[in-house]
Amino acid sequence: MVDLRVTVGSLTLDNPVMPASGTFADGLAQIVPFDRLGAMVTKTITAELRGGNPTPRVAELDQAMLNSIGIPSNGVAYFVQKSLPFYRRFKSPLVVSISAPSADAFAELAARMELPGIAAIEANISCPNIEESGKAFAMNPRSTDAAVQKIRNATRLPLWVKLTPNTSEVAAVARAAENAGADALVVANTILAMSIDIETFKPRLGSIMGGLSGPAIKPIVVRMTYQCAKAVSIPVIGCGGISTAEDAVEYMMAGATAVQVGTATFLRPSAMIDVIDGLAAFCDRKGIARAADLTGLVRDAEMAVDDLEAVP
Amino acid sequence: MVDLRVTVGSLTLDNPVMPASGTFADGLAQIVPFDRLGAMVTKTITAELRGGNPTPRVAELDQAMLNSIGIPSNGVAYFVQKSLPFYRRFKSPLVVSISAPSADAFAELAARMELPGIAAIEANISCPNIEESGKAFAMNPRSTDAAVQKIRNATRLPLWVKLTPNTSEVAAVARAAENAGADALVVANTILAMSIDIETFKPRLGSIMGGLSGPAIKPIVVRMTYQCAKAVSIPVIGCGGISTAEDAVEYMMAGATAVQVGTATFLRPSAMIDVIDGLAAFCDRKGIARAADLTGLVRDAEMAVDDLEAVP
Amino acid sequence: MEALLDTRSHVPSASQRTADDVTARVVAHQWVNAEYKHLVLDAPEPAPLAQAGQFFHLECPQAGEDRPFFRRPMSVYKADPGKGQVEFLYKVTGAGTRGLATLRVGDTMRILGPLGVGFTLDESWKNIVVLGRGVGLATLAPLAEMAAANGVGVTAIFSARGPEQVMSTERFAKTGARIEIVLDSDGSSAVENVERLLRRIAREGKTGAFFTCGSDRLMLLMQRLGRELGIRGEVALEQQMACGIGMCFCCVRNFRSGNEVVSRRVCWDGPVFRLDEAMSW
Amino acid sequence: MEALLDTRSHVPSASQRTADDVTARVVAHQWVNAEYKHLVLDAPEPAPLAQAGQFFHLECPQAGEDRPFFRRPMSVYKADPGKGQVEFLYKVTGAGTRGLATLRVGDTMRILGPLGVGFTLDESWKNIVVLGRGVGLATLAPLAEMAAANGVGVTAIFSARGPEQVMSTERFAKTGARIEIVLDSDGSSAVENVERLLRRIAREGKTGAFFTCGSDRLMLLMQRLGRELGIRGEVALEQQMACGIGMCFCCVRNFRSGNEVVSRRVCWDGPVFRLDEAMSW
Ligand SMILES: Cc1cc2nc3c(=O)[nH]c(=O)nc-3n(C[C@H](O)[C@H](O)[C@H](O)COP(=O)(O)OP(=O)(O)OC[C@H]3O[C@@H](n4cnc5c(N)ncnc54)[C@H](O)[C@@H]3O)c2cc1C
Ligand SMILES: Cc1cc2nc3c(=O)[nH]c(=O)nc-3n(C[C@H](O)[C@H](O)[C@H](O)COP(=O)(O)OP(=O)(O)OC[C@H]3O[C@@H](n4cnc5c(N)ncnc54)[C@H](O)[C@@H]3O)c2cc1C
Ligand SMILES: Cc1cc2nc3c(=O)[nH]c(=O)nc-3n(C[C@H](O)[C@H](O)[C@H](O)COP(=O)(O)O)c2cc1C
Ligand SMILES: Cc1cc2nc3c(=O)[nH]c(=O)nc-3n(C[C@H](O)[C@H](O)[C@H](O)COP(=O)(O)O)c2cc1C
Ligand code: FES
Ligand code: FES
Repeated sequence: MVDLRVTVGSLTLDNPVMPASGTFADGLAQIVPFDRLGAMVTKTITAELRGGNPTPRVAELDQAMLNSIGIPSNGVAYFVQKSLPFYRRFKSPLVVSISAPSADAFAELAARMELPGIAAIEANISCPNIEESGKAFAMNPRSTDAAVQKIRNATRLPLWVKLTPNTSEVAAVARAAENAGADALVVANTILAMSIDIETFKPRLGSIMGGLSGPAIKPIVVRMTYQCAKAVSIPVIGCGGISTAEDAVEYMMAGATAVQVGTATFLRPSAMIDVIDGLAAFCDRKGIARAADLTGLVRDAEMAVDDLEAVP
Repeated sequence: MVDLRVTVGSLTLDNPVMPASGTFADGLAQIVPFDRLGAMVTKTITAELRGGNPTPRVAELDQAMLNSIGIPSNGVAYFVQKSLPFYRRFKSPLVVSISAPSADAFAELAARMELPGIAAIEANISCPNIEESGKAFAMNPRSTDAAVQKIRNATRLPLWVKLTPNTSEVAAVARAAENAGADALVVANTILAMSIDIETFKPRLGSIMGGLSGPAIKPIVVRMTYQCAKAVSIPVIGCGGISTAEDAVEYMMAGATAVQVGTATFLRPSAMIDVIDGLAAFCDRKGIARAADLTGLVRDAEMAVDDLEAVP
Repeated sequence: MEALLDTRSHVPSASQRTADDVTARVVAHQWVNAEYKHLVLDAPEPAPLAQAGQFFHLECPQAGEDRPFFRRPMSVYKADPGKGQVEFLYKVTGAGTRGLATLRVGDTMRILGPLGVGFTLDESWKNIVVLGRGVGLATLAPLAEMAAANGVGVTAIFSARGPEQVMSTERFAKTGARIEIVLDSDGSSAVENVERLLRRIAREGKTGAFFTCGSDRLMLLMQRLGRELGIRGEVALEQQMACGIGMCFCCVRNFRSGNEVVSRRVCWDGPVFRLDEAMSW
Repeated sequence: MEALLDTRSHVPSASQRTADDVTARVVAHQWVNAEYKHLVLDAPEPAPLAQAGQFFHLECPQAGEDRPFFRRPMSVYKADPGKGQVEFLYKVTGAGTRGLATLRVGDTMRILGPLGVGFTLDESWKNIVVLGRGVGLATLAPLAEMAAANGVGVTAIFSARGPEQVMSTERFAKTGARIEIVLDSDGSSAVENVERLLRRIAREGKTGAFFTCGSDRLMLLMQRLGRELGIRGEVALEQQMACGIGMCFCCVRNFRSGNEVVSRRVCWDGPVFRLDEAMSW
């Protein structure tokens, strides 16, 4: 019997598989037994009420999804009254994803999360920072540091920080988050992209650009997971294009302690369960006793990453 | 009859289609009539002799190619003696891609290119800058400015500057290149990525990380092309995952004046010719008289890019 | 920005719903006319328990160049718990439905459902009017049967391009429904004509409620007449879907709710909505 | 970093080559044993003009989960300009060859070739030895026929796991070649045994030149013996390929050239190389 447990900071998860924020909600409980998940992660919530983006909000591309949902939100009060009680029924730890337009607002919202049934906070700092003309906090180490420090000081809950792939210095951002007190990193959010319908000449999304997710982005985010895991000593949670156990194994070998499944759940609602079962089967076949042993297993010892050649 | 000509700075091309650097060489002349190409672009050359990266140098992923070829090069002297005479036979303008480890070295190499048969220089500033601990010049506006200014001062040849997609500020980099004197931008090089063979636990590339190309990256690079074309007034040449005329049309609608075809030529050597023919057919069907009219045709007028929402 | 989410919506909660993702087997799959195919599946529960107006999210096979990524939402055209079957009537449009069209008898596919909130029938109504265009009829057919089973009379108005596009008349006829056909080809489908027809039916006292699907124009007509004549109604809406179960918020549409405009998810709060609250799309 | 590129290589220039990407039609496609398939194609020129040791870059169909992205290199197993045909013998290994294996008679596919530099035969040689393992025989078969056609005698040594893996013996036999079979199953394929065999053939004066393909171990053996006995030779090498026509530089291998180690492209400078310059892989 493979031991699937993994440890993310002070939390021990029954297995390394959980949903990605924004791709999970109560409706899935009809199909997936939430008690089998390593954790539950909510759609990002904001303090205030917010509408979302204009439709069309999604487009399907080849092996990828493009979305500009935005963060439509009923606000934190609604979440606490209506959604939280629902998730409290399940034994898997609940991670609440939060977002705010400034470091202070992030801290305020985080402070409101120390509630029964909330196991950890995932700070979605891939969202725009109004103090940096809308650039995501996670685009550079400085604004990452500012936001994470303030959130860290506002809560005793385990703090996961979700990075953006839309940066040229993901490892430096990862270190900044670690130094500012993050307990774990989630790598990463969607990649900014665009698609045009050449018959109608119209962008496929109502807001022109949006975030790319799904299998197509996996090699890029596996790379970032590898870079971040090398750069920090806190756990990294891999997220991007994971739809099978093999994908999860690849992320873990690259250095991830746990993984999040996003878009795949839209295509196959039971994707997370299949990943959990497949992970156990893989470890079994390979004679790996504990899923945790997969983390960082990539055989790169005799290979020097030749930075000067990495980009052709 | 559709007029396929496009103008890139002082050069008029018979059509907007040309190869991407590193995916084109004399061997293709057996299959593709080079005289039909809008331009010819060489593999990046360096001043000095250079080996390449360890094998395996490529991996095939789903709808994508991962490579860490590096820039094996016989040096500029060999290029001038052996390769240049070959390309002189063809009437399509020859664009020589160059790379160097510092801004000064870039300028020196550029200065040696004012030779009969060379129509333009493509400065591959996506390559590592030893003065910035190996970060690519094109990762930030400052080092882009430094390199492009020096190259600009060293040559009277039309200067195309090839950007990297591995940056969070591609539009700012584009503006820096324009201000420093670039005549056109090529958007973009490959995206840094990684893949692990989970059976052997080994990275699929000898140098662990490499550049992702092919259809999977198209939505990301279309977005960058759009952002760059909005940011500058010099022509943008789109490059990333183009394998059909439809892809080329999408790039042009997003703002590209011309396009480069890379990986697709490996899969279908005649890809560029098919794109040229398909472009004419598309324009014909849509009643568009000149291919140049496709540039920037995307219907985004009533849509405000909501920066604050672009990344979910 | 779209409108704020509707916080007062009273749809069933997650715990009150019973969708599942099951493997179904094709038992029949035929062209109905040049554009529409009729698909009959053997499917385990809860699939055959689907109610009129609910839908399924279908995994569509890849076929040649067509590689549909998302699933495709389709209204249940018929559900038979006795036989353990569900049926769909769909128009072959793009990559997904072209892929769907390649399924052969004996093939299996994943279907997620039943999803969403279907039609509500007030048994106090003696008669209802259903007005559908195109594939809207597929959505309304089970409603007509449910009405008949509950002793509610049905007048069904079919709008179509031409006679070849009129489908399902036999199914409606079997329920005892009165059928009116209006066509583009002879001009009878013009809004003014349909309005005259509806007013006539109203005068006959046969408009206990209005139901519509498949046309913005006709929805607006029924809404206007409903408001004028005090007739309640429902409309089944469409919107692009990724998840189908309320997670992604891509399928929102705006609705008039009191003095506000609110945003609701078609997959979760609908696809059937109050006619008076719907907005033109 | 790998070695520097070989700047002194004397292979034909681009203008001296005549490959094309043509559409070929499957005329036969059969399993030879449990692992290998034999593919016969009708193909327009220049395909059927391929020389022994040259190869083609084959577009492999997608099949189910298998979506090969690159083409796959395959040695020409036979080329017949008279019939306008080319043949391949290949082992079903991964995504590409599994896709290839689904081709049916009548199907068409794109094949790029003939590519690379094939074997050279010095007509002054009276006898040559070809030593192949596995699919290496496929590469060497046309060489044996070319030798026979030029009045050069051939001794062919086949190394294989067991008798079931031995292929193409009839084709070699038809050329009049003498055939020796060494097997893992009875231990006769051990390097020492093959060495004894080669030395015996040398003593018989039948080793005008050595040719090998398909095994690193056997290549090293021939190289060592060749050096000791002063016998020239050639080896056909494999390496992963993206473009197949010298553009991408992914298919490099290192070679000993004088006192240097240089890097050459298998697709352009080879796949056939001087035996004495090859390095273990
Ligand atoms: C609740 C609901 C019930 C439906 N019931 C039926 C039915 O019974 N019969 C039928 O023929 N059609 C029905 N539709 C419409 C059907 O979903 C679309 O025709 C189908 O998704 C088109 O997919 P495609 O790949 O063929 O077209 P494409 O245009 O290639 O699809 C591209 C994308 O747009 C989406 N899309 C395109 N048209 C529609 C549409 N009208 N509604 C929602 N998404 C769309 C697709 O799902 C896909 O994500 C229903 C839609 C909804 C929302
Ligand atoms: C010049 C040349 C001639 C060849 N001739 C033959 C032949 O006649 N018959 C035959 O059975 N095989 C031959 N091979 C090997 C054949 O190309 C591989 O077996 C085939 O590419 C495997 O593809 P796959 O998708 O089945 O395997 P996978 O392992 O899924 O392939 C993954 C990737 O690795 C590459 N690859 C895997 N094995 C090899 C290999 N041995 N050589 C080169 N690339 C490889 C593939 O091309 C692909 O890019 C030849 C190789 C070369 C270079
Ligand atoms: C429809 C949709 C909505 C999303 N919403 C959020 C969100 O609210 N907060 C967040 O941090 N990430 C959000 N994401 C990003 C995902 O959590 C995840 O990082 C990304 O999709 C990559 O993973 P995937 O390829 O497995 O989908 C969203 C993604 C999608 C597709
Ligand atoms: C094998 C290979 C080698 C490349 N070599 C170079 C190079 O030498 N210089 C350069 O600027 N770009 C190089 N590139 C990047 C391409 O020019 C192009 O920017 C990238 O591949 C994206 O386009 P594509 O998706 O059409 O391939 C190389 C790409 C590949 C796949
Ligand atoms: S389709 Fe995902 S919320 Fe409706
Ligand atoms: S395969 Fe591209 S150079 Fe050999």
